[in-house]
Amino acid sequence: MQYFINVTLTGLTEGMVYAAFALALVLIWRSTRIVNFAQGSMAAATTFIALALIQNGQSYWLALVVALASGFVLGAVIERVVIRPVEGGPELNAVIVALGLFVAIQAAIAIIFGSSFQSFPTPFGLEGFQVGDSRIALTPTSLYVIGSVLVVMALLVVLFRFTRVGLAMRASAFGQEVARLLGVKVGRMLTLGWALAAVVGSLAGLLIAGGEFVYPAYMDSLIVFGFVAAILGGLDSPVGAIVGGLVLGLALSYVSGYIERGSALVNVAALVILMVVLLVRPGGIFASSTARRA
Amino acid sequence: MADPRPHGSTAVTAAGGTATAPALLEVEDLTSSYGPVRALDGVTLSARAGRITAVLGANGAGKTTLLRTISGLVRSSSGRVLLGGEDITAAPVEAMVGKGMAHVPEGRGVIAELTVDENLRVGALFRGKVGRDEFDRIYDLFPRIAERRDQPAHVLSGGERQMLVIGRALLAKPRILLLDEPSLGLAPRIVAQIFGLLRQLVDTEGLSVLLVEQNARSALSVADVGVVLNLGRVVVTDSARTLMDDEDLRHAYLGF
Amino acid sequence: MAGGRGTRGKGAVGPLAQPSPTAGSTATGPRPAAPTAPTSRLEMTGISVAFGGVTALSDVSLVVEPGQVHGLIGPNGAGKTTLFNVACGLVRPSAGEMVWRGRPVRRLRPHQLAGLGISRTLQGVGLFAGMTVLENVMVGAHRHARAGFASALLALPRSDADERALRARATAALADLGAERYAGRYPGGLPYPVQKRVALARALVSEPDLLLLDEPASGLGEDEMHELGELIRTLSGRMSVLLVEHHMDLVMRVCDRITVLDSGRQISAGTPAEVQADPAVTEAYLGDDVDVAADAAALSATEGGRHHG
Amino acid sequence: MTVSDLQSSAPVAGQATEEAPTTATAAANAPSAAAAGGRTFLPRSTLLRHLLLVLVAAVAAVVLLEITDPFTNSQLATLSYYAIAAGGLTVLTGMNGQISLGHGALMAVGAYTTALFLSADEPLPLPAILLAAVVVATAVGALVGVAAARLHGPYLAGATLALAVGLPGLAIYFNEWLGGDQGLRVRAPRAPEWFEQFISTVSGNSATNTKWLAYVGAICLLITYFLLANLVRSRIGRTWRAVRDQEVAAELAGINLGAWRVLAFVVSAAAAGLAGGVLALVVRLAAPSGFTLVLSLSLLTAIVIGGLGSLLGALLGSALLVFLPPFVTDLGAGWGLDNTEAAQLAPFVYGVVLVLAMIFAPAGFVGTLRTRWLTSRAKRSAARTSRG
Amino acid sequence: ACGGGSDDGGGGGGGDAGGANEASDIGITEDSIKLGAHFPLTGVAAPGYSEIPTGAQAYYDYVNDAGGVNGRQIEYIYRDDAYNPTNTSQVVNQLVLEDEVFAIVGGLGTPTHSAVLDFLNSEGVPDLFVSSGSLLWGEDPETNPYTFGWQTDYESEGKIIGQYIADEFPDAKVGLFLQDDDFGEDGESGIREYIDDQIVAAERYTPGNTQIGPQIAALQAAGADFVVGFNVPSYTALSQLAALQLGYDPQWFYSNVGSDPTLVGSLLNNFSQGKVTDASVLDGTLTTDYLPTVDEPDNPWVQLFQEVWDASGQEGELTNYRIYGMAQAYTTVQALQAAGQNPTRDGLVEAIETAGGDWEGPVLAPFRYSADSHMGTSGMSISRITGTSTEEVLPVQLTDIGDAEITESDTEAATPPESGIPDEEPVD
Ligand SMILES: Nc1ncnc2c1ncn2[C@@H]1O[C@H](COP(=O)(O)OP(=O)(O)OP(=O)(O)O)[C@@H](O)[C@H]1O
Ligand SMILES: Nc1ncnc2c1ncn2[C@@H]1O[C@H](COP(=O)(O)OP(=O)(O)OP(=O)(O)O)[C@@H](O)[C@H]1O
Ligand SMILES: [Mg+2]
Ligand SMILES: [Mg+2]
Repeated sequence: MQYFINVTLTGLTEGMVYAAFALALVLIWRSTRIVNFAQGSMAAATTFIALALIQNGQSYWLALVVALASGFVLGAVIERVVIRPVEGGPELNAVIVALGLFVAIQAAIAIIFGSSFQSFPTPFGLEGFQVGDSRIALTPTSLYVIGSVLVVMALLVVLFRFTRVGLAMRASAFGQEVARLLGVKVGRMLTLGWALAAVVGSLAGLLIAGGEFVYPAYMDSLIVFGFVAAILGGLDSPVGAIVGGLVLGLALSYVSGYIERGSALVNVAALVILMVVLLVRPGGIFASSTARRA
Repeated sequence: MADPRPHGSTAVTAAGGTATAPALLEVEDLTSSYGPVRALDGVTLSARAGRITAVLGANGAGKTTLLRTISGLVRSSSGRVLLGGEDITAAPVEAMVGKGMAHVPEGRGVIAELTVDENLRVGALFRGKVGRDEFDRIYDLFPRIAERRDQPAHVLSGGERQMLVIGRALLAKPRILLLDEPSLGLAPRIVAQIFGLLRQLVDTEGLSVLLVEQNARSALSVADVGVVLNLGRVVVTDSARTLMDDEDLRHAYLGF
Repeated sequence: MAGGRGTRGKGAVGPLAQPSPTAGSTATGPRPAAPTAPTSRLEMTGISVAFGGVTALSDVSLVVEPGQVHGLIGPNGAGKTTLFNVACGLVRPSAGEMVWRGRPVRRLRPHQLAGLGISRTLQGVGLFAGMTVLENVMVGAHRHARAGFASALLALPRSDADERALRARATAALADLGAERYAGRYPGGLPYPVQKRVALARALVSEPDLLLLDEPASGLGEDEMHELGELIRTLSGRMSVLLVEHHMDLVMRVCDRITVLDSGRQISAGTPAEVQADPAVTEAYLGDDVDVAADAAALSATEGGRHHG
Repeated sequence: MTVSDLQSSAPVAGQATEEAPTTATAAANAPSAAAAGGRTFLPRSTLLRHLLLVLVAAVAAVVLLEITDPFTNSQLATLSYYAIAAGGLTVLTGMNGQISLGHGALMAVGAYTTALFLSADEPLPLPAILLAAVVVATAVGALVGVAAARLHGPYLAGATLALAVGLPGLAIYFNEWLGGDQGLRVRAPRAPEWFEQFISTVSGNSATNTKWLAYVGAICLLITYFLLANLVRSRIGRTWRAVRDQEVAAELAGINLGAWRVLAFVVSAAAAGLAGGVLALVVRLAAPSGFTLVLSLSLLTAIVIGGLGSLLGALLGSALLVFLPPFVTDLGAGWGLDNTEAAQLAPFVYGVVLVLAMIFAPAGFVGTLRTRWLTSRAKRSAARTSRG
Repeated sequence: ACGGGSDDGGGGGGGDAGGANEASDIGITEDSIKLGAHFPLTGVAAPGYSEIPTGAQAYYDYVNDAGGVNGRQIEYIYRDDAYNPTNTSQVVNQLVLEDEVFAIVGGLGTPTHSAVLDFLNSEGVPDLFVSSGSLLWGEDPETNPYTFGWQTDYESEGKIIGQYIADEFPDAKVGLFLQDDDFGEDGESGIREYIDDQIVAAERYTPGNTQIGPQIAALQAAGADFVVGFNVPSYTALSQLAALQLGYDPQWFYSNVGSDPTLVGSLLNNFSQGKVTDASVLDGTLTTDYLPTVDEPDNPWVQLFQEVWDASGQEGELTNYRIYGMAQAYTTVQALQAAGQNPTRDGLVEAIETAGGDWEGPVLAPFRYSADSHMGTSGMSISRITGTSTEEVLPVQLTDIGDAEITESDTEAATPPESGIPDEEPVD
């Protein structure tokens, strides 16, 4: 029983990490219709900025704020400089630009910060809570992660559902020309979308890094699982990102914990889960209605 | 039955007043191209305040391009566009609606992924806070889309989409409305209703309309002034009445 | 419906293995044999469609007699396109039945349509942007293709011959509509009426027995519309036509019978003259006595905040 | 109908756009042979024309392989498997519009099949083994294709991405059979007698194993491109493009969307399987770490940079993948960077090149050239008519 | 025998004794020797491993400054394979065919290096001192005559650990935490030779999957109070973290690969800004050694390597990875010296087979090189981590794969030569 609880809790925490990453993808998708494969590298970049500050003796919280701010700037600059020229073009071109950024930023991090392991602190404890006479796999740090992710999700839901900016961002994403004719400052909205997504991505990067090793490629495995989580939930839905992340995190934890040599099956399991869900719902769990065809 | 014009006499009075009304929108010697294709070739025209100016011409004459160039979606290679005396040739597209110009593009520019209501709200975004009642009046005008207000716009029928974009443009409360083939795909009753509505707004509210229509007959029946484009050039500008009466001209350029 | 199966190429796999009902008669030449009088009849009875809570069609019935031009009119959102979609298998009706050539058609999938001898144009144009006009039309002739995957893979002469045949068919169809000079062009930059003609050629090249036209005249000028009318009349010598259109003069001129829908229900049916005389139609659709003034008054009540510069 | 009127009334529009739409697929949209028509200097028969091209390419390949040094030979062998897989992906993504981030996994299937067959005590002849690789990969591709046929855009991307990381995981789980993380070592068959004779008569060079593998790769490449080009230029290719451009219209023309999507997947999986087989021979190993996501993404990159939808583009894009990183590394070393710095420079430059290429040549090498050419042709013909 | 005697030392200016330097084989010129290597310099495996070649480079620079080997400067080219066998095959092709190196030295990784094993052996390129403890490199010299292992293989390591547990912790319930590949497998089979019945659980993780909570929880649930990890360093940290979460506190024993106390220890100290762990979590953990490590600043080898590293002027600290690279470079220099004044590829292999077994150097146990075996060093010591340093709990044990006995080494630890550069006799 305790084993089950621990496996579940591990899955939950890990799922929230996937969800954090998925949220950033959802945000960018909703605001620019681009799947940002560079998200991981961008987040790694800001995490390294935070790390540099922390190693210089600054507090975690200051580093967090600076990282998020630099995420905002990085996202905005990237959108303006390299994404803008391919926006509205064939969608694959944006994908390739994102891949190029992914590779280039990661290489730049290695060149600037070196490619060795470095540890990244967390402001909260790493020891599980005591329940009865044993500890469970839920730590103050995991609560911090879960809490932050839920707050971000709530903010996103509010942004898109209730605010004028959210509406303008979606309009810009779906119909640039129409939105422009209606007076929406489309360029600014796209930039804002990237900037905000980079902030969320940076937060995800920091949460993931907390208490673990960082190195230039530390986000790589998350890109895959984060993307899978976002797709599972339905790329358009912030709530879906959370649900997708949790489903994935829990499922993978059970596979890993209850199948002999299950750790080797984790990637396969992700594939199977995704395929099963998409066969039933080709637009993800929280897909909006299917489009009218003629 | 085919004449949706509500008041037979309107055109006459309007045409009579054309000369005196001030030009709200002036287009001077406008030229624009798609690659090697010159779609507009030195177009000069003006749309007067409180008038409906119909731009007519065969398919491919450059009517759509004219509207797109005016609102900045296509950049002109030469010429000027003035709105109320202000040079807006180089102004960004998104500034136009704030200057009082609403452009309803050809081909049902709904944002398919947003709901009907969100589509309308996007149209009102630039105005800041807009009361619910204004939305309700648009819905009253087009009850078909009212029934669909919380559904994504992609489920709408062709004509319903057209209603949505026209309603959305009205919500912007423009000084001048650029309409690109508003009757496309609309039932005759709705066409009549919309044209009648335009006439009403022009007459009572001083709205100005630059109307591009394929359907020259019904366009002229509601318009004050007609401008005929051919191969990207203005070939005739005259009062709608005169154009209607000039059989040679109608045969030559308007196909009826 | 038989006949096609035996003529399939040896190498045919998967998608190429669809039955081709009219094989044999048309396989040899690109042009149809001398037009024979159409004999195929479409009956739709009691069709109902609901999308979520919204009823788009309820209990609609119509019959398209062989060689007839049947008009389908009605206000926007009345369900005309939806009825087409039912006839094409794009939408499953919740009730009702469709009988084609005397046989009930159930669980129709759109791609089977061409094989059944039914063609349709889309509201708008729906051309393939990345393909030349000729290729666009050649796709329409898909069901006449004989060479299978294997001969294409190995570029066997059979495949070339097949391509030549399709090409000839497509060229002929374009020529019929006077659009052959655009054969090598891409649709994107073409004048709208030309695009519409190409779309029509694509529908006609498969030599259907029933043609469904969804607003073929929208966006056309008077001249083109007139020509379209003539064309539709000519076509009816070879096939039945079901036509959705908002241009009343066209509809009245070319249709043999007309069905009028409003809010998913059939409100009138009959000859053009009968329908035109039906007050229900006038009220719901034609709108002679629309109270425009009242509508406008409703709106102008909101005009308080208008920008005046 | 009076189209003559239309034409005369719109001479400007008449010249309108001889050019293809400048989408990323600009390169893909060369009309099929029958639809293009009118080229006199090449045989009219598709078969003869393509065979002629293959012959020319084969001669060029022999010349290239014989005048270059052994290392370039080995790079060309590498190029061949990238280009084979990219050619298949061109069919899927370029012609049929289905994005796949998982072709590396299908290559893995081919590679493992090859490795397993070669590990037999008395292995089958090489062509049979490569054929087996194709068959197995095709089967897997059909399965994936069926699952993927209903998916669109990012959902398809996500599913194939999961495939890319998931499938190689099976090799780790079934380690008894598939060698686990360490993989299966491949003992590539040695060059046969006739090959040595052939080389010594052609160029007098010695027929090393590296050279032999380069030739095997080149032969597979030529066969694949011959077959793919046949498909592309046939009704099959046209149907794929129709499905890509306008689903509903295609369906109404009698095209079963699902089946044709699966067919595209199957064809591209077959190419990926062959590519995997060649990879196994050239790399001499089939191991999960050889089939990372990076491989799948590189393939996609290659076809987009080269010019989406064009086989020539796929080849050029693959060449970029193979030749750019060592070039940059050597350049870096030339500037006095140490080996580590030079190695880190390579991915950086690669990434930057991708970004710049997409900004400045959005239609890829081939697409951009094609657009240029068509535009200038349109200009010329416009000039001619205005004179006339 | 080593360390003395010969008067034309490798360290001094070369070339006057046995005649003139000649370009005796590919990669050898009158005044240079070209060596190649492949390492993951970018990507997921780069952290740590990418430091190894910098260490080797530093040592070669040091030797070159002292005149090189027989007057030849060592030119060391290492290329990036990103730990992807496909790339390995390409870069090794480049090294062999384009750069025309004399030998490949220290290529890293089991799957990566397996991709080039056949190629190097069929081309007759000496493939020295592979940086991996797989049995592939030395077990079968007949098939792979040009390939030599270097570090202690994982199976022997497992045996030594197994016997130690059997002797010292006979009542322990042992859990294994294994990387799911040949590394974990070989280690497990070695351990099981001694304490099969004590093992209560064997949990495997797949590299790349960082979620190992379930595995650690399973070890805890199985009641293991002694956990042996055959894992890479990042998983040492992850396993410590997971155990910390669960309040799981067994006796840990990490195999050599996974225990870099400086790395892991300092990391863990940092993890939580001292909030949870003020002392190293690794305190009291057991591990094995076949090389001196940076936390032994008094060790003369470490002092030598520190000097070499400082002299090289490269960025960064001296780390255990760099010591590894330098030690490997040291053995390489020994081999080159043994190959004689005008070495050939075959001569080099022969020299290692003949003399390699006697070489002394930083490694704690002798190599097993002979005509029948190309396995690397044969033994390890066991030590306990205290703070950031280690104390030996069991002196160097020697063994071999299969059912070879474990014996205690009776030789004294070697000391570095005065010059810091070996001075081996050429083998004829
Ligand atoms: N995006 C484009 N690329 C190339 N040529 C274009 C493009 N859009 C329009 N054209 C060409 O420019 C000319 C003018 O087109 P425009 O759409 O302005 O005509 P129009 O009068 O609106 O026609 P319609 O009545 O068919 O809407 C036509 O010849 C058309 O083919
Ligand atoms: N997939 C769908 N989901 C929800 N509602 C739909 C869907 N398709 C159609 N409808 C609704 O069904 C009604 C009928 O639509 P349809 O397209 O058939 O109208 P139509 O008669 O063709 O109108 P128009 O003349 O404007 O093209 C419309 O109100 C439309 O909003
Ligand atoms: Mg137009
Ligand atoms: Mg309709």
